[in-house]
Amino acid sequence: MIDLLYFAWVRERVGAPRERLETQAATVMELIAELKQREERYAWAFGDLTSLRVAVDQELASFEAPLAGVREVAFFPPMTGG
Amino acid sequence: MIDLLYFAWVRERVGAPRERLETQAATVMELIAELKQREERYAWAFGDLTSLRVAVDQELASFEAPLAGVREVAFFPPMTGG
Amino acid sequence: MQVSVQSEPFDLGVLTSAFAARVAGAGAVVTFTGLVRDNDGQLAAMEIEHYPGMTEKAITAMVDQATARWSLADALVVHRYGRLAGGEAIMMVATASRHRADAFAAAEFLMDYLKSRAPFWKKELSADGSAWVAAREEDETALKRW
Amino acid sequence: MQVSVQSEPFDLGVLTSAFAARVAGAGAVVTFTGLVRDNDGQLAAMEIEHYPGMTEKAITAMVDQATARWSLADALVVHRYGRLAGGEAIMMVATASRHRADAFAAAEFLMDYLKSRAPFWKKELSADGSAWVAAREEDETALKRW
Repeated sequence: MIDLLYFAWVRERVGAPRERLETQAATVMELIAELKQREERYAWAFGDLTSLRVAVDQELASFEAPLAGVREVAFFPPMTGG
Repeated sequence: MIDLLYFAWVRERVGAPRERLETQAATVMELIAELKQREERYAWAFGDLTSLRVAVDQELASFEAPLAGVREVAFFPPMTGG
Repeated sequence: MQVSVQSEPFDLGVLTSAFAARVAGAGAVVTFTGLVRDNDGQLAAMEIEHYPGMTEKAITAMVDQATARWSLADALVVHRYGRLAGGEAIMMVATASRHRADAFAAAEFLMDYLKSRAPFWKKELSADGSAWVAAREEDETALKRW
Repeated sequence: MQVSVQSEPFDLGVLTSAFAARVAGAGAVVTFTGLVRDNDGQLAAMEIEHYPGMTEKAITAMVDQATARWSLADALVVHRYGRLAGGEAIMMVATASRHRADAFAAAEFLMDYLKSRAPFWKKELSADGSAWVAAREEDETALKRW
């Protein structure tokens, strides 16, 4: 089981701040592909990967990051702190 | 008549913060030469020109600056503000 | 080092004074403060979302990096989340060092990283509605200099 | 624009708060504060001499230059002269802009010019005696980048 977290407009498009998922996806990219096939709202949230960022267990990661042993994956737009 | 002002260790070496002088010097450099010949304390203050700065009428100037019409010349070491 | 991620407003003057007092002797203190910006004369309100858990960890890592890279006597980062009114302080960074070059460089480094690598997202609220603030190309470019 | 050359102490926190309040909407505020430095654990006192008449003129010209070069909502320079105790604030610079790059650049520019082109001279006073602070090579070099 992986905790999925969504922030900012990714959260708004998905329609929830978090959910738990049982997945066989080996990488973040495979997870995204799986989610996009589930429902239209995921396809909308994950449509443009260039404006999507990902954190794996609270560290920024690439879409190729492996998911073995991972507890938490977060998706969000480019950060706008400061 | 020109007002001469001295600051920091230039003031300490000359032994006074200011004085008035009647001079025929055409440039700052000529003025320095004139002062150095007057007394030992001036020779001491103006001995090392690389560590001397000059302002003519309250604007930083070069040693070649002309003195025609000038009212105030200040001598001091490199500034250490901030 | 002091890192605070908070919803409560902070007093810029009090924090700046306290920081300068505790690094007394460092010589140089630089602060940066981000305020909710005026858009064409109209002060906007702002809603800031963040990623609890990751945020403090990410900021602490940035401060550690800055401390390793420059000679700092101390560093402080305060960043708010939640609803902010126009003109309110969003965040501040303070750095102290013996010489100004280090304090300035570390403050700019921290700001560049906070802008693009700390998990905050700003939404501007105005009479016309609300909109997520888009990341600026320049902010991503700014990271390349470090 | 606010330029003050004064012997009285100033309250860094109060000035920083007031500056940020009056530029509210600018978005980015940078401050630099110079403190009487600690030398090997011993806080030194300092005597600062300046050139009355030229000092404010020179600083105002620097602020004018900064304002012409960067997009600033406001700028402030306060510099003390006379006798200062260890840990006291010697001077501060504050700049405000819509974006942080301008505020940082203008503050660094002002600091570089204040260091080497504003007519102040610092004398450090310690138990061993007193000595004029020597200008640093790096401070002269720093001017070349502008």
